Amino acid sequence: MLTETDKYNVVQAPPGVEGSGFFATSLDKAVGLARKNSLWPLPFATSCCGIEFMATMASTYDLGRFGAERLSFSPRQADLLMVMGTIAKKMGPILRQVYEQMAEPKWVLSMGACASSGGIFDTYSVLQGIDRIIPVDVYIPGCPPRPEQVIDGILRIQDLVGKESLRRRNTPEYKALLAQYGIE
Amino acid sequence: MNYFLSNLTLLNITVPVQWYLYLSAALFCIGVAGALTRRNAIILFMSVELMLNAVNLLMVAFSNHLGDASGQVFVFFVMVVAAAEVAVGLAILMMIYRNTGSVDVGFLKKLKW
Amino acid sequence: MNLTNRSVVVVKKEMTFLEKLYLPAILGGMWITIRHLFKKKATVNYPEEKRPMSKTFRGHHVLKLDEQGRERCTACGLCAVACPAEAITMVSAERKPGEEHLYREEKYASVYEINMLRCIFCGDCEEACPKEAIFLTDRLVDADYKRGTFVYGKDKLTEKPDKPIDVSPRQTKEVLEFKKNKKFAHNN
Amino acid sequence: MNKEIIYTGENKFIDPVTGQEKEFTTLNLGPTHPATHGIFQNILKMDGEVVLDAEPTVGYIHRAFEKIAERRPFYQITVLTDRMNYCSSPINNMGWHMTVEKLLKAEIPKRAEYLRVIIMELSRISDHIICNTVIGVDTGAMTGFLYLFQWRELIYEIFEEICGARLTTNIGRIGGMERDFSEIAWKKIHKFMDEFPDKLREFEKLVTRNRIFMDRTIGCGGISGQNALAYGFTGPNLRAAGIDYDVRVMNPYSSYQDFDFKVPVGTNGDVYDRFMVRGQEMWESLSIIRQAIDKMPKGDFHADLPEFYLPPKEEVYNQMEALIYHFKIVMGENDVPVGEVYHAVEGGNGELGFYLISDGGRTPYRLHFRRPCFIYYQAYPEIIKGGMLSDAVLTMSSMNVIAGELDA
Amino acid sequence: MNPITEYTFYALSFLSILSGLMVIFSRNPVHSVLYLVLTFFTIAGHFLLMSAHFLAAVHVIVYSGAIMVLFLYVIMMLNLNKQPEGWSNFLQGMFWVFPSGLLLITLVGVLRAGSDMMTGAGKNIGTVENLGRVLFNDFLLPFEISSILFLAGMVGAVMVGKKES
Amino acid sequence: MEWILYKTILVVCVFGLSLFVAMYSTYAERKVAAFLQDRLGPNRAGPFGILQPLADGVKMFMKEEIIPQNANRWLFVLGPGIAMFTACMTGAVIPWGKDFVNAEGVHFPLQVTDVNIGLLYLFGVVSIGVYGIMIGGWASNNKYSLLGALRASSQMISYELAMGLSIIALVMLSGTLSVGEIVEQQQGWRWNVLYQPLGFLIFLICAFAETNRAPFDLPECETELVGGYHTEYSSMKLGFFLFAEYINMFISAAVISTLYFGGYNFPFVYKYITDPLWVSVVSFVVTMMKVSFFIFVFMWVRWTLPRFRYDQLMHLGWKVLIPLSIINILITGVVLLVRNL
Amino acid sequence: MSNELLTYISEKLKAGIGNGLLKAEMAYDFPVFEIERDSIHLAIKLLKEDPDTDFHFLTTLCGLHYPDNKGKELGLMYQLHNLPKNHRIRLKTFFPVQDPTVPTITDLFPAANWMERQEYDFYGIKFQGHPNLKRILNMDEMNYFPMRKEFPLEDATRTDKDDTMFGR
Repeated sequence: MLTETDKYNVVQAPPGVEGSGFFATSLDKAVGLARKNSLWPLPFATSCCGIEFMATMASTYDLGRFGAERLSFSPRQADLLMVMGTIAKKMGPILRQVYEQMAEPKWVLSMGACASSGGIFDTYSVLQGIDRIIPVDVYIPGCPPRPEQVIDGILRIQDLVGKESLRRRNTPEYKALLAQYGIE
Repeated sequence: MNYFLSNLTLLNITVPVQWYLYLSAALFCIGVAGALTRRNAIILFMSVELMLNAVNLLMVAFSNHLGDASGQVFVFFVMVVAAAEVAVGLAILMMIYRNTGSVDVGFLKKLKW
Repeated sequence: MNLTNRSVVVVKKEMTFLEKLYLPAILGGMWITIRHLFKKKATVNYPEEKRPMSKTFRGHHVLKLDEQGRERCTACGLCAVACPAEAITMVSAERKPGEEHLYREEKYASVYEINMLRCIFCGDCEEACPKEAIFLTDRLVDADYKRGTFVYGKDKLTEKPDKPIDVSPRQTKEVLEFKKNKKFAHNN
Repeated sequence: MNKEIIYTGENKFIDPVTGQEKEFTTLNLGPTHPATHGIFQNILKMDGEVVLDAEPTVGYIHRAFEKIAERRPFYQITVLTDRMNYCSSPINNMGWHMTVEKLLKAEIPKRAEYLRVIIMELSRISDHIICNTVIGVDTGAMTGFLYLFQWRELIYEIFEEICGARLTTNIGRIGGMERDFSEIAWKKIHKFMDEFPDKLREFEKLVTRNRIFMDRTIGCGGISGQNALAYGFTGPNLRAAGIDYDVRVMNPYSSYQDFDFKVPVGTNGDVYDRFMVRGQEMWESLSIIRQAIDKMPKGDFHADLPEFYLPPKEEVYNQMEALIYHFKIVMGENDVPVGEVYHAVEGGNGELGFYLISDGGRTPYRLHFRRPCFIYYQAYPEIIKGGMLSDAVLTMSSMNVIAGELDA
Repeated sequence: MNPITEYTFYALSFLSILSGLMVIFSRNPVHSVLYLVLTFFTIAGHFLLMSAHFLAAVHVIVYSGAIMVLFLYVIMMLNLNKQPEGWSNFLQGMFWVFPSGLLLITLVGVLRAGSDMMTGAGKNIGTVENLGRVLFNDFLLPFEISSILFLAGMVGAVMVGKKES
Repeated sequence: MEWILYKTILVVCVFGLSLFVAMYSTYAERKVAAFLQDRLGPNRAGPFGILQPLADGVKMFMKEEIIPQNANRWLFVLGPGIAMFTACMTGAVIPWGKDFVNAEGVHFPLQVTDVNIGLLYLFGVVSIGVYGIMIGGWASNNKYSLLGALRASSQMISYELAMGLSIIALVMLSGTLSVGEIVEQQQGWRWNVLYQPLGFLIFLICAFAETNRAPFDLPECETELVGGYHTEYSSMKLGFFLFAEYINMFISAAVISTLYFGGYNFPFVYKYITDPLWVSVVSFVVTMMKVSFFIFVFMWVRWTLPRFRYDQLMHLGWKVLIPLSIINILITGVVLLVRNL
Repeated sequence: MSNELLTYISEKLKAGIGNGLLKAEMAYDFPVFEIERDSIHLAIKLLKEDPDTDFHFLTTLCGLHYPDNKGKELGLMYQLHNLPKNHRIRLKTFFPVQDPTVPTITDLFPAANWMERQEYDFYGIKFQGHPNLKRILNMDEMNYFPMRKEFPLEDATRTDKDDTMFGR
């Protein structure tokens, strides 16, 4: 694994201001606001949903309005892993590796039936939902979802991002969540 | 920073040329040592560049000392020669690498392969 | 190799002198793009304004009630069979006396669940339904945070008696015509 | 550099030009590389920027279509075919329907066939839009992609109006269409026919005669006609190599013989040829649609196939007989002729064949898809050998390899 | 003598010697190149100190901007950092440090002998005009010859680097 | 002492200006791209998405720093630093406006320093800039990055030559290496672009190449090299690289407008304005307008043209631009000679 | 026309491989020939290289599995196409599941390479002489051949399905 996981560049709360002290929350808010308006997605597009994602990026829907038009294909630079399309069992380890290579804080959006649950492909070769290997923050149903739904999903993610405390990524709960997936 | 550099002109006071003698001697010797010790042809090359630069430094120092621009003009020529040398040298090096897969000068003693 | 007499070569690979100069094509391209700078934008500001969607769009399912607010579904199971994703689960139950105002037929689905994450919105269930009970609508299924929330039960699927969902655009003219005809028991 | 490259060690090879031993580097192109729009992996052996060899790995979205098809009744296979070449799923749908109709020896009314032609040609346009604009994106010109995509969006709207979905359409039924085109759909089709040509012309002006683009694409990733045939190329990629094989002309289906259209061909099968052939095919498709609209016959939009085509809903609601048929069709209990049949349609990428063996059961006994992508993608290493990395990327996008079709 | 100049001189000299040493002691050729670039920068600094502005700029452009980039390019392209020399070789090579050290001592000794050369006049000889005048009057022939040499070098480089086909 | 204070303030101002313009160039880039593509572009962060660059900045600042394990730590950090540093240094010799002359007749130049070898200084700094990319790409220990670094360096070297040669013609014309003087010579309509159209074109193309902008964005070209030299970078180190690119673009635009488009000169304007303060302000505004226009040209071209291939890029540089610029020098020389006879 | 083609090609084949031709019939649209495994390569070579037949295009190739046909459980279908004349034929060959080996035709059609790998992947048919016979779509670690009829389709780990009522 390439990530140095012991080094999180997350601002620590000042001493004495534990919990939801005023300073912490307003900083949280500002940073959350910034983060949510600058979600750079990593499109992990494998199949049909990828085409619909193109439609979302295109002029008619324009994901760029949310500050998310800069696709970063390098996992290091991405904030949002958008898994779109069938993830076969052969692909699973790669998806997981991409997730592990992403820099914290990172979010995962599972778009479409195949990625979220396997959809109609209840077969020996298809992973029945990517949440078996990586934690997912938002699911979008549909096969493929309409761009409207994708934008809805992004808005949900934005909500999540905006509300997230800066310290969440250091909390034991978060570490437990990752440990559940066997990701250190 | 820029201000500082530009205003050095205004000070217009130079250092004794002797110091430059020592400095360039030291640099030259470092170059010699590098050329003698390292077997990587590229490092060797760079040591030669270092030696040339030591000489450059000295020439500028003397030119400044004597108030004669010829020294600086010579530095100019040295640069030209160095650039030409590097271009040809690196091309040769590339060929050597292409043919032998190594830039170790020890490898070249055969002169024919 | 010419297999048909219809073939026509469409490629011209030689460049004229002007084309070799790069500039005319580049300037032409830039002229095209700059004109778009002043055009009306194609973007729909989605959450605020919505793009008109076809009435026949296949989105969120609805379990229709009949005119008297009774569930139409009789738990025949055709939709579940027709579902390529096997997303529909139902448990049938006998209607008890006194429940006639709730269920139309003697049998009904006590549990009717669609796993929206499995569902591919192909519309086969709608087509398979012989009782006008399940329809897809042009509403969209919301994104959500937890996987478990996507199993939609009857609470989310059944239409509210006070807020009927109009599905008539999805039905053929003949069906609508037929529904006007009061003499068929099915239609009351 | 067509000479065979001899590898002499872990990462050494003999340069065919100089005959010296050299070191090569391996570059892992994919599976999540932006150029591999779908998902496949190429391990490139590179000498600087020059590609010596490539080893493609596929199967990253293998979904076992052929296995699923053995477990699903005939009508449910339509949704599977949707997800094969998802850029032009209606063609797949109709190919499958025509295969079953061939098995059933069903006669389809002309109107249904014409409606199918319109839909198929629309989806061919949408397929070629994706491919051609993505070539643009891979050469770095993003803008053309966004211009044409607006009109692809309009095609989506037409499909949505006709069948209720944008991309994975599940359009049509065995025996015809599930419903006739609505007024709005016709209006949108006319709008598309009126407005799209201008936009297509604009896109072509943006790139086709631009020297940067021409330099990038001409002579890059070329393949000769003979080689292309040997590698099983079909469709635009074969036509770009100069062989005018088009299933629509050679084995007309769905009344394609009624229409007059040209088969555009290229010369040596390089990226520019593919680009131009696809571009011209869009124009031909437009002309076919126009002819179909003009000649649209009156009549029924589906065949009389009581064993397979669902009876009208109003009859299901009140006639016992219709209800029984309805049940039988949905449960898949109807008798199907025993036999085997192969039917091919001209998909977005070439001959899309369905080889169906029926043993009379409710599901196919065996259903094999001839997926054009799968077959011609194996020539990819051969094609890119000796080119540069950028050529490899462009070649990949110009071949229009759709991962869903490739991996089945 | 201005103390600022003096301190600058000391600092630059220290840096140049240090980085010069690092050039030959670095195990990784890329590091060597970068240290050499640093050395060149310090030398350019010295040039500035001696009011040879033009020369300093040209020095940076030619050496740091072109020659060293070429070196770096070649090293990166050939991926030479993977070929460390063995330590035994290195130690063997270190044997040569003594002679060069001796050379240094000798040089310093010789130079100390005539230790009277104090600073001269800081005339403004480093300007572009002045240099150009000298270059194109007194040194016109050498200039032309060197340009021919340069051309020959370029042609040679192209010829040597070309793949035989 | 006041002199030093003034210069310090000026340096800080130029630095801040570079940063600010670069920041808003990212926003402008997204907006321009969007408008050229019939889209709206970012409009959620603040009114019209004005706060978008801030959001990006804060986000990047708060992101986890990843240094790949087998990367060279030192150089990995050094790379973006050099890129940023050199990008910021170039602004020093550009005159941002006419000198402000106060009542006592003391000149307050709007140029950090007018060294007599200003052009050479520019060149020197620009030629060092490539080290940032090379070091960063090499230290990442990633093949894509390495390829990007290699492409960057060869591209830089090749196009610097043509750029230098095109400038030489300009220097022959103006007879000085000082940027300030070159601007002063172009009063009114006497812009150099009118005397040096070919040189300007060559310079413009080379400026595109030197700033790694499309159609010459091979070092980072997304569809081939993922992210090129910055593939492995995250957080603010990536930000530095991106920022450096935009600062370079800003400076290039400034250099183009100073050298070829008369810098702060604009016909007829200074006839009517006499108040020294206003002269300075207007001249600054004029400069910035020209700079903005060229920044827009940079973006416009990027979102229109396809990109070159590596060998075609080299071909263009060595076989087209360099001969052209030599011809340009010849023509200039002949014309000057004839005129002086 | 198809019937003429059928007789014409059967004669050609009979002349070439003799008893190797087991059956020749029309199936719906194409002539279908069943050929002994040992002569399949020869038959295809013949059909390809004979200038009269000139079947130079391999349309597709797929595996078949009939578990009930003892001794002939596994099969292969080849579909050949002569483009200028627009003739299409189908060849079949069957062999026991215990010995699933067939000669490869990659030497005749490069296109057969991946098709054969796919059928190896699906059915475990071993193509003798294939340059690179390994799994193509599935993972290399897979230890069975999923398209054979006895193996289940479903992923055993699916949890969100309750098929007590309508399960298949």
